[in-house]
Amino acid sequence: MRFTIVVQGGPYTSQASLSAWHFARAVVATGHEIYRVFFYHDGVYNGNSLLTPPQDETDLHMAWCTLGRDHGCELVVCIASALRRGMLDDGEARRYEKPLANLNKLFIVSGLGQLIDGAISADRTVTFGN
Amino acid sequence: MILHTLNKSPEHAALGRCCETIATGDVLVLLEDGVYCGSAGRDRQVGELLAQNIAVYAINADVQARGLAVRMTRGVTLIDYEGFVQLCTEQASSKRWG
Amino acid sequence: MGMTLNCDKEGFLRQLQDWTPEAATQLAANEDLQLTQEHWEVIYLVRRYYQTFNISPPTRVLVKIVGDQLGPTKGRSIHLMQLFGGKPAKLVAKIAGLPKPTNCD
Amino acid sequence: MPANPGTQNAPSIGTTAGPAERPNKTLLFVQSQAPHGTLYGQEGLDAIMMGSAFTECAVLFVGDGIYQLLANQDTSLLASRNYSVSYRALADYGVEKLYCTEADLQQRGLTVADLVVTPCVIDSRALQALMTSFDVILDF
Repeated sequence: MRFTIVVQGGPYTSQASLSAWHFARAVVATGHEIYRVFFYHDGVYNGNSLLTPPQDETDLHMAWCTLGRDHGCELVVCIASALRRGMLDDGEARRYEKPLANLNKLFIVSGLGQLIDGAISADRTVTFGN
Repeated sequence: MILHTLNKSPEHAALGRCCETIATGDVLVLLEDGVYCGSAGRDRQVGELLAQNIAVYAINADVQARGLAVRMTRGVTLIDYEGFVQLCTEQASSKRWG
Repeated sequence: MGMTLNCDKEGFLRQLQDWTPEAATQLAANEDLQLTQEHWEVIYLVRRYYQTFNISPPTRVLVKIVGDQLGPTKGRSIHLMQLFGGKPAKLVAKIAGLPKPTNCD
Repeated sequence: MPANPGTQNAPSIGTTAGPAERPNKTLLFVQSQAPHGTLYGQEGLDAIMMGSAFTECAVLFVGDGIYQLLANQDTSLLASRNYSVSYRALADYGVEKLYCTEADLQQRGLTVADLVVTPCVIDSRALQALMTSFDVILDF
Protein backbone atom coordinates (compact mmCIF):
# COMPACT_ATOMS: atom_id res chain seq x y z
CA MET A 1 0.00 0.00 0.00
CA ARG A 2 0.99 3.60 -0.53
CA PHE A 3 0.98 5.92 2.48
CA THR A 4 0.84 9.68 2.77
CA ILE A 5 2.15 10.82 6.15
CA VAL A 6 1.17 14.26 7.41
CA VAL A 7 3.46 15.80 10.02
CA GLN A 8 2.02 18.77 11.89
CA GLY A 9 4.35 18.95 14.87
CA GLY A 10 7.75 20.58 15.12
CA PRO A 11 10.84 18.66 16.26
CA TYR A 12 11.86 19.04 19.92
CA THR A 13 8.55 20.69 20.77
CA SER A 14 6.23 17.73 20.63
CA GLN A 15 6.73 14.05 19.97
CA ALA A 16 4.67 14.19 16.75
CA SER A 17 7.53 14.28 14.28
CA LEU A 18 9.46 11.55 16.13
CA SER A 19 6.38 9.31 16.01
CA ALA A 20 5.87 10.12 12.35
CA TRP A 21 9.47 9.24 11.57
CA HIS A 22 9.21 5.87 13.36
CA PHE A 23 5.98 5.22 11.48
CA ALA A 24 7.55 6.17 8.15
CA ARG A 25 10.46 3.80 8.73
CA ALA A 26 8.04 1.03 9.60
CA VAL A 27 6.08 1.64 6.38
CA VAL A 28 9.25 1.09 4.39
CA ALA A 29 10.40 -1.83 6.56
CA THR A 30 7.13 -3.70 6.05
CA GLY A 31 7.37 -3.47 2.28
CA HIS A 32 4.87 -0.69 1.82
CA GLU A 33 5.55 2.54 0.01
CA ILE A 34 5.61 6.14 1.14
CA TYR A 35 3.83 8.21 -1.47
CA ARG A 36 4.69 11.46 0.27
CA VAL A 37 5.54 12.95 3.65
CA PHE A 38 3.80 16.30 3.88
CA PHE A 39 5.03 18.75 6.51
CA TYR A 40 2.40 21.23 7.57
CA HIS A 41 1.87 23.62 10.44
CA ASP A 42 4.90 23.46 12.82
CA GLY A 43 5.95 20.29 11.01
CA VAL A 44 7.80 22.47 8.50
CA TYR A 45 10.53 23.01 11.09
CA ASN A 46 11.66 19.43 10.44
CA GLY A 47 13.25 20.75 7.24
CA ASN A 48 15.49 23.22 9.05
CA SER A 49 19.07 22.40 8.07
CA LEU A 50 20.34 24.51 10.96
CA LEU A 51 18.92 22.22 13.65
CA THR A 52 21.78 21.28 15.96
CA PRO A 53 20.64 18.90 18.70
CA PRO A 54 23.15 17.52 21.21
CA GLN A 55 25.17 14.59 19.86
CA ASP A 56 23.50 12.12 22.21
CA GLU A 57 19.98 13.00 21.01
CA THR A 58 18.28 11.79 17.84
CA ASP A 59 18.92 14.25 15.03
CA LEU A 60 15.42 14.30 13.61
CA HIS A 61 16.31 16.54 10.72
CA MET A 62 19.04 14.18 9.59
CA ALA A 63 16.74 11.24 10.26
CA TRP A 64 14.24 12.61 7.74
CA CYS A 65 17.04 13.36 5.27
CA THR A 66 18.28 9.78 5.54
CA LEU A 67 14.79 8.45 4.92
CA GLY A 68 14.41 10.74 1.93
CA ARG A 69 17.79 9.83 0.47
CA ASP A 70 17.85 6.11 1.16
CA HIS A 71 14.27 5.36 0.23
CA GLY A 72 13.57 8.11 -2.29
CA CYS A 73 10.72 9.19 -0.10
CA GLU A 74 9.30 12.54 -1.07
CA LEU A 75 9.55 15.17 1.68
CA VAL A 76 7.27 18.10 0.90
CA VAL A 77 7.06 21.26 2.98
CA CYS A 78 3.95 23.43 2.68
CA ILE A 79 5.07 26.74 1.24
CA ALA A 80 2.58 28.93 3.12
CA SER A 81 3.33 27.29 6.49
CA ALA A 82 7.05 27.41 5.76
CA LEU A 83 7.21 31.06 4.70
CA ARG A 84 5.36 32.37 7.74
CA ARG A 85 7.70 30.36 9.98
CA GLY A 86 10.85 31.46 8.21
CA MET A 87 11.66 28.17 6.49
CA LEU A 88 12.96 29.15 3.05
CA ASP A 89 14.75 27.46 0.20
CA ASP A 90 17.08 29.39 -2.10
CA GLY A 91 14.32 30.34 -4.52
CA GLU A 92 11.96 31.68 -1.87
CA ALA A 93 14.78 33.49 -0.07
CA ARG A 94 15.49 35.33 -3.32
CA ARG A 95 11.82 35.92 -4.04
CA TYR A 96 11.24 37.50 -0.64
CA GLU A 97 14.65 39.21 -0.50
CA LYS A 98 15.71 37.36 2.64
CA PRO A 99 19.38 37.04 3.64
CA LEU A 100 19.57 33.25 3.81
CA ALA A 101 17.91 29.95 3.05
CA ASN A 102 17.66 27.30 5.75
CA LEU A 103 15.59 24.54 4.18
CA ASN A 104 17.54 21.40 3.43
CA LYS A 105 17.64 20.65 -0.29
CA LEU A 106 16.20 17.18 0.32
CA PHE A 107 12.93 18.88 1.19
CA ILE A 108 10.70 20.21 -1.57
CA VAL A 109 8.77 23.42 -1.05
CA SER A 110 5.39 23.14 -2.64
CA GLY A 111 1.77 24.10 -2.28
CA LEU A 112 -1.07 22.70 -0.24
CA GLY A 113 -2.20 20.97 -3.41
CA GLN A 114 0.44 18.37 -2.60
CA LEU A 115 -1.35 17.57 0.68
CA ILE A 116 -4.63 17.06 -1.14
CA ASP A 117 -2.99 15.09 -3.93
CA GLY A 118 -1.30 12.95 -1.29
CA ALA A 119 -4.57 12.28 0.50
CA ILE A 120 -6.33 11.39 -2.75
CA SER A 121 -3.56 9.40 -4.42
CA ALA A 122 -2.28 7.31 -1.51
CA ASP A 123 -4.13 4.28 -0.17
CA ARG A 124 -3.87 5.55 3.40
CA THR A 125 -3.22 8.94 4.97
CA VAL A 126 -2.01 9.11 8.57
CA THR A 127 -1.63 12.39 10.47
CA PHE A 128 0.76 13.11 13.34
CA GLY A 129 0.23 16.29 15.30
CA ASN A 130 0.18 17.70 18.79
CA MET B 1 -13.82 1.06 9.57
CA ILE B 2 -11.63 3.67 11.17
CA LEU B 3 -8.32 3.51 13.00
CA HIS B 4 -8.41 6.14 15.74
CA THR B 5 -5.17 7.46 17.18
CA LEU B 6 -5.04 9.24 20.52
CA ASN B 7 -1.91 11.00 21.75
CA LYS B 8 -3.16 12.82 24.84
CA SER B 9 -3.35 11.70 28.47
CA PRO B 10 -6.73 11.28 30.21
CA GLU B 11 -6.36 14.86 31.47
CA HIS B 12 -7.36 15.99 28.02
CA ALA B 13 -10.84 16.05 26.53
CA ALA B 14 -9.60 14.18 23.46
CA LEU B 15 -10.11 10.83 25.22
CA GLY B 16 -13.78 11.48 25.91
CA ARG B 17 -14.44 12.71 22.37
CA CYS B 18 -12.68 9.69 20.93
CA CYS B 19 -14.68 7.27 23.09
CA GLU B 20 -18.00 8.91 22.17
CA THR B 21 -17.25 8.58 18.49
CA ILE B 22 -15.55 5.24 18.16
CA ALA B 23 -17.78 2.47 16.79
CA THR B 24 -17.81 -1.29 16.81
CA GLY B 25 -15.25 -2.56 14.33
CA ASP B 26 -13.07 0.50 14.73
CA VAL B 27 -9.72 0.20 16.51
CA LEU B 28 -7.90 2.59 18.84
CA VAL B 29 -4.14 3.08 18.89
CA LEU B 30 -2.73 4.88 21.91
CA LEU B 31 0.53 6.66 21.24
CA GLU B 32 2.72 9.28 22.89
CA ASP B 33 0.93 10.57 26.03
CA GLY B 34 -2.14 8.63 24.90
CA VAL B 35 -0.67 5.47 26.39
CA TYR B 36 -1.49 6.80 29.88
CA CYS B 37 -5.16 6.22 28.95
CA GLY B 38 -4.44 2.50 29.07
CA SER B 39 -2.52 2.44 32.34
CA ALA B 40 -3.63 1.36 35.81
CA GLY B 41 -5.84 3.90 37.52
CA ARG B 42 -6.34 5.95 34.36
CA ASP B 43 -8.03 3.31 32.25
CA ARG B 44 -11.74 3.66 33.01
CA GLN B 45 -12.77 4.72 29.50
CA VAL B 46 -10.38 2.37 27.74
CA GLY B 47 -11.79 -0.42 29.94
CA GLU B 48 -15.27 0.45 28.68
CA LEU B 49 -14.09 0.22 25.09
CA LEU B 50 -12.53 -3.17 25.73
CA ALA B 51 -15.79 -4.33 27.31
CA GLN B 52 -17.52 -3.37 24.05
CA ASN B 53 -15.03 -5.55 22.17
CA ILE B 54 -13.30 -2.55 20.60
CA ALA B 55 -9.64 -3.41 20.10
CA VAL B 56 -7.22 -1.08 21.86
CA TYR B 57 -3.50 -1.02 21.08
CA ALA B 58 -0.62 0.95 22.54
CA ILE B 59 2.75 1.72 20.99
CA ASN B 60 5.27 -0.29 22.98
CA ALA B 61 8.04 2.28 22.58
CA ASP B 62 5.81 4.90 24.22
CA VAL B 63 4.81 2.51 27.01
CA GLN B 64 8.41 1.55 27.75
CA ALA B 65 9.66 5.14 27.60
CA ARG B 66 7.12 6.21 30.20
CA GLY B 67 7.80 3.37 32.63
CA LEU B 68 4.34 1.92 32.10
CA ALA B 69 5.26 -1.60 31.00
CA VAL B 70 4.07 -3.16 34.26
CA ARG B 71 1.10 -0.83 34.61
CA MET B 72 -0.77 -1.35 31.36
CA THR B 73 -4.33 -2.60 31.47
CA ARG B 74 -4.89 -6.25 30.56
CA GLY B 75 -6.53 -6.30 27.16
CA VAL B 76 -4.54 -3.41 25.71
CA THR B 77 -2.26 -4.95 23.09
CA LEU B 78 1.26 -3.60 22.83
CA ILE B 79 2.46 -3.11 19.26
CA ASP B 80 5.55 -1.79 17.55
CA TYR B 81 5.41 0.70 14.66
CA GLU B 82 5.27 -2.14 12.13
CA GLY B 83 2.15 -3.36 13.90
CA PHE B 84 0.76 0.16 13.69
CA VAL B 85 1.33 0.17 9.94
CA GLN B 86 -0.35 -3.22 9.64
CA LEU B 87 -3.43 -1.94 11.49
CA CYS B 88 -3.59 1.05 9.13
CA THR B 89 -3.72 -1.28 6.16
CA GLU B 90 -6.61 -3.19 7.76
CA GLN B 91 -8.76 -0.12 8.42
CA ALA B 92 -10.26 2.07 5.72
CA SER B 93 -9.11 5.41 7.13
CA SER B 94 -7.57 6.99 10.20
CA LYS B 95 -8.65 9.73 12.57
CA ARG B 96 -6.36 11.57 14.93
CA TRP B 97 -7.62 12.70 18.34
CA GLY B 98 -5.48 15.15 20.22
CA MET C 1 6.07 60.24 -15.67
CA GLY C 2 4.44 57.79 -13.28
CA MET C 3 4.46 57.76 -9.52
CA THR C 4 7.13 56.06 -7.47
CA LEU C 5 5.75 53.06 -5.64
CA ASN C 6 7.47 51.00 -2.97
CA CYS C 7 7.37 47.62 -4.70
CA ASP C 8 9.30 44.40 -4.31
CA LYS C 9 11.28 42.80 -7.13
CA GLU C 10 8.17 41.12 -8.49
CA GLY C 11 6.24 44.37 -8.58
CA PHE C 12 4.01 43.79 -5.55
CA LEU C 13 3.38 46.63 -3.13
CA ARG C 14 5.44 46.14 0.01
CA GLN C 15 2.81 47.95 2.09
CA LEU C 16 -0.78 47.13 1.19
CA GLN C 17 -2.01 50.39 2.71
CA ASP C 18 -0.13 52.26 -0.05
CA TRP C 19 -2.83 51.15 -2.48
CA THR C 20 -4.85 53.88 -4.20
CA PRO C 21 -6.59 53.90 -7.60
CA GLU C 22 -3.62 55.90 -8.89
CA ALA C 23 -1.27 53.25 -7.53
CA ALA C 24 -3.33 50.61 -9.34
CA THR C 25 -2.93 52.49 -12.60
CA GLN C 26 0.82 52.60 -12.07
CA LEU C 27 1.04 48.95 -10.97
CA ALA C 28 -0.82 48.01 -14.14
CA ALA C 29 1.42 50.23 -16.28
CA ASN C 30 4.42 48.42 -14.81
CA GLU C 31 2.90 45.29 -16.38
CA ASP C 32 2.25 47.09 -19.71
CA LEU C 33 -1.43 47.09 -18.95
CA GLN C 34 -3.79 50.02 -19.43
CA LEU C 35 -6.79 49.72 -17.17
CA THR C 36 -10.25 49.91 -18.72
CA GLN C 37 -13.67 49.96 -17.10
CA GLU C 38 -13.74 46.17 -17.36
CA HIS C 39 -10.49 45.93 -15.39
CA TRP C 40 -11.71 48.33 -12.74
CA GLU C 41 -14.93 46.45 -12.05
CA VAL C 42 -12.91 43.31 -11.37
CA ILE C 43 -10.37 45.19 -9.25
CA TYR C 44 -13.04 46.72 -7.05
CA LEU C 45 -14.93 43.45 -6.82
CA VAL C 46 -11.80 41.66 -5.64
CA ARG C 47 -10.97 44.36 -3.12
CA ARG C 48 -14.52 44.18 -1.75
CA TYR C 49 -14.24 40.41 -1.55
CA TYR C 50 -10.95 40.64 0.30
CA GLN C 51 -12.30 43.22 2.74
CA THR C 52 -15.40 41.10 3.39
CA PHE C 53 -13.89 37.64 3.67
CA ASN C 54 -10.19 38.27 4.42
CA ILE C 55 -9.10 36.08 1.53
CA SER C 56 -7.76 36.62 -1.98
CA PRO C 57 -9.69 34.34 -4.31
CA PRO C 58 -7.76 31.94 -6.53
CA THR C 59 -8.62 32.07 -10.23
CA ARG C 60 -11.26 29.35 -9.99
CA VAL C 61 -13.15 31.28 -7.31
CA LEU C 62 -12.50 34.61 -9.02
CA VAL C 63 -14.28 33.27 -12.10
CA LYS C 64 -17.25 32.29 -9.99
CA ILE C 65 -17.66 35.55 -8.09
CA VAL C 66 -17.18 37.63 -11.23
CA GLY C 67 -19.91 35.53 -12.82
CA ASP C 68 -22.19 35.94 -9.80
CA GLN C 69 -21.73 39.68 -9.53
CA LEU C 70 -20.90 40.95 -13.01
CA GLY C 71 -22.88 38.48 -15.09
CA PRO C 72 -22.25 35.11 -16.69
CA THR C 73 -20.60 36.46 -19.85
CA LYS C 74 -17.84 37.95 -17.68
CA GLY C 75 -17.64 35.01 -15.31
CA ARG C 76 -15.46 32.96 -17.63
CA SER C 77 -11.76 32.36 -17.26
CA ILE C 78 -11.19 33.39 -20.88
CA HIS C 79 -12.61 36.84 -20.11
CA LEU C 80 -10.33 37.23 -17.08
CA MET C 81 -7.31 35.97 -19.02
CA GLN C 82 -8.00 38.48 -21.77
CA LEU C 83 -8.03 41.22 -19.14
CA PHE C 84 -5.25 40.04 -16.83
CA GLY C 85 -3.20 37.47 -18.73
CA GLY C 86 -2.48 33.81 -18.06
CA LYS C 87 -2.56 33.94 -14.26
CA PRO C 88 -5.42 36.33 -13.61
CA ALA C 89 -5.66 35.85 -9.82
CA LYS C 90 -1.99 36.71 -9.36
CA LEU C 91 -2.05 39.84 -11.51
CA VAL C 92 -5.37 41.00 -10.06
CA ALA C 93 -3.90 40.60 -6.57
CA LYS C 94 -0.92 42.70 -7.59
CA ILE C 95 -2.91 45.52 -9.16
CA ALA C 96 -5.69 45.49 -6.56
CA GLY C 97 -3.23 45.71 -3.67
CA LEU C 98 -4.00 42.30 -2.17
CA PRO C 99 -1.36 40.20 -0.39
CA LYS C 100 1.27 38.66 -2.61
CA PRO C 101 0.14 35.08 -3.24
CA THR C 102 2.43 32.30 -2.08
CA ASN C 103 3.59 30.20 -5.03
CA CYS C 104 0.74 27.93 -4.13
CA ASP C 105 -1.71 28.04 -7.01
CA MET D 1 24.20 19.80 3.39
CA PRO D 2 23.62 16.46 1.67
CA ALA D 3 23.61 16.22 -2.08
CA ASN D 4 20.19 16.33 -3.54
CA PRO D 5 19.17 14.09 -6.38
CA GLY D 6 15.46 14.83 -6.01
CA THR D 7 14.90 18.54 -6.25
CA GLN D 8 15.17 18.87 -10.00
CA ASN D 9 12.28 16.46 -10.25
CA ALA D 10 10.14 18.46 -7.86
CA PRO D 11 6.49 18.04 -8.70
CA SER D 12 4.72 20.93 -10.28
CA ILE D 13 3.20 23.26 -7.78
CA GLY D 14 -0.37 23.31 -6.57
CA THR D 15 -3.31 22.30 -8.64
CA THR D 16 -1.76 22.05 -12.09
CA ALA D 17 -2.43 18.32 -12.31
CA GLY D 18 -6.13 18.05 -12.92
CA PRO D 19 -8.30 16.00 -10.62
CA ALA D 20 -9.84 14.17 -13.55
CA GLU D 21 -7.35 11.30 -13.71
CA ARG D 22 -7.45 10.66 -9.97
CA PRO D 23 -9.69 8.28 -8.09
CA ASN D 24 -12.54 10.36 -6.82
CA LYS D 25 -11.81 10.21 -3.10
CA THR D 26 -13.83 12.34 -0.73
CA LEU D 27 -12.22 14.31 2.08
CA LEU D 28 -13.53 15.12 5.55
CA PHE D 29 -11.65 17.95 7.23
CA VAL D 30 -11.94 17.99 11.02
CA GLN D 31 -11.46 21.25 12.86
CA SER D 32 -10.95 20.54 16.56
CA GLN D 33 -9.09 23.57 17.91
CA ALA D 34 -10.40 26.92 19.07
CA PRO D 35 -9.27 29.86 16.93
CA HIS D 36 -6.27 32.12 17.68
CA GLY D 37 -4.80 29.98 20.50
CA THR D 38 -3.12 27.88 17.82
CA LEU D 39 -2.80 28.25 14.06
CA TYR D 40 -4.40 24.86 13.39
CA GLY D 41 -7.76 26.37 12.48
CA GLN D 42 -6.41 28.96 10.09
CA GLU D 43 -4.08 26.53 8.33
CA GLY D 44 -6.82 23.93 8.32
CA LEU D 45 -9.10 26.34 6.51
CA ASP D 46 -6.39 26.93 3.90
CA ALA D 47 -6.27 23.18 3.36
CA ILE D 48 -10.06 22.99 3.02
CA MET D 49 -10.02 25.69 0.35
CA MET D 50 -7.29 23.86 -1.54
CA GLY D 51 -9.09 20.55 -1.17
CA SER D 52 -12.19 22.02 -2.78
CA ALA D 53 -10.21 22.49 -6.00
CA PHE D 54 -9.68 18.73 -6.22
CA THR D 55 -12.62 16.80 -4.91
CA GLU D 56 -15.71 16.71 -2.73
CA CYS D 57 -14.90 18.12 0.69
CA ALA D 58 -16.83 18.53 3.91
CA VAL D 59 -15.88 20.08 7.24
CA LEU D 60 -16.65 18.70 10.69
CA PHE D 61 -16.23 20.95 13.71
CA VAL D 62 -15.65 18.99 16.92
CA GLY D 63 -15.15 20.16 20.48
CA ASP D 64 -13.68 23.65 20.73
CA GLY D 65 -13.31 23.70 16.95
CA ILE D 66 -16.86 25.07 16.80
CA TYR D 67 -15.55 28.30 18.36
CA GLN D 68 -13.89 29.04 15.02
CA LEU D 69 -17.38 29.83 13.72
CA LEU D 70 -18.47 32.08 16.59
CA ALA D 71 -19.77 35.40 15.28
CA ASN D 72 -18.48 38.80 16.36
CA GLN D 73 -14.82 37.85 16.46
CA ASP D 74 -12.82 41.06 16.28
CA THR D 75 -9.09 40.47 16.04
CA SER D 76 -8.08 44.08 15.48
CA LEU D 77 -6.75 44.55 19.01
CA LEU D 78 -4.96 41.21 18.85
CA ALA D 79 -3.44 41.99 15.43
CA SER D 80 -4.27 38.49 14.27
CA ARG D 81 -6.09 37.25 11.18
CA ASN D 82 -9.85 37.05 11.53
CA TYR D 83 -10.49 34.00 9.43
CA SER D 84 -13.94 33.35 10.88
CA VAL D 85 -15.40 35.55 8.13
CA SER D 86 -13.52 33.51 5.53
CA TYR D 87 -15.81 30.59 6.33
CA ARG D 88 -18.61 32.59 4.74
CA ALA D 89 -16.76 32.37 1.44
CA LEU D 90 -16.56 28.56 1.50
CA ALA D 91 -19.71 28.27 -0.61
CA ASP D 92 -17.86 30.11 -3.41
CA TYR D 93 -15.25 27.36 -3.16
CA GLY D 94 -17.92 24.73 -3.56
CA VAL D 95 -17.77 23.54 0.06
CA GLU D 96 -21.38 23.39 1.24
CA LYS D 97 -21.29 20.60 3.80
CA LEU D 98 -20.37 21.78 7.28
CA TYR D 99 -21.21 19.71 10.35
CA CYS D 100 -21.11 20.02 14.12
CA THR D 101 -22.73 18.09 16.95
CA GLU D 102 -25.65 19.10 19.11
CA ALA D 103 -23.67 18.10 22.21
CA ASP D 104 -20.73 20.36 21.38
CA LEU D 105 -23.06 23.33 20.84
CA GLN D 106 -24.98 22.67 24.06
CA GLN D 107 -21.88 22.21 26.20
CA ARG D 108 -20.71 25.62 25.06
CA GLY D 109 -24.05 27.36 25.40
CA LEU D 110 -24.24 27.97 21.68
CA THR D 111 -26.84 27.68 18.97
CA VAL D 112 -26.31 27.89 15.22
CA ALA D 113 -27.66 31.44 15.43
CA ASP D 114 -24.41 32.38 17.19
CA LEU D 115 -22.27 31.26 14.25
CA VAL D 116 -21.05 33.01 11.10
CA VAL D 117 -22.32 30.14 8.94
CA THR D 118 -24.96 27.51 9.58
CA PRO D 119 -23.52 24.01 9.90
CA CYS D 120 -25.69 20.92 9.81
CA VAL D 121 -26.23 19.82 13.44
CA ILE D 122 -25.95 16.07 13.96
CA ASP D 123 -25.94 13.66 16.89
CA SER D 124 -23.11 11.31 17.85
CA ARG D 125 -24.51 8.34 15.95
CA ALA D 126 -24.67 10.38 12.79
CA LEU D 127 -21.13 11.52 13.55
CA GLN D 128 -19.87 7.93 13.34
CA ALA D 129 -21.68 7.41 10.07
CA LEU D 130 -20.35 10.69 8.72
CA MET D 131 -16.73 9.84 9.47
CA THR D 132 -17.10 6.40 7.94
CA SER D 133 -18.66 7.81 4.77
CA PHE D 134 -15.53 9.73 3.74
CA ASP D 135 -12.48 8.14 2.17
CA VAL D 136 -9.94 10.28 4.01
CA ILE D 137 -10.10 12.24 7.27
CA LEU D 138 -7.73 15.19 7.63
CA ASP D 139 -7.40 16.45 11.20
CA PHE D 140 -6.47 19.92 12.35
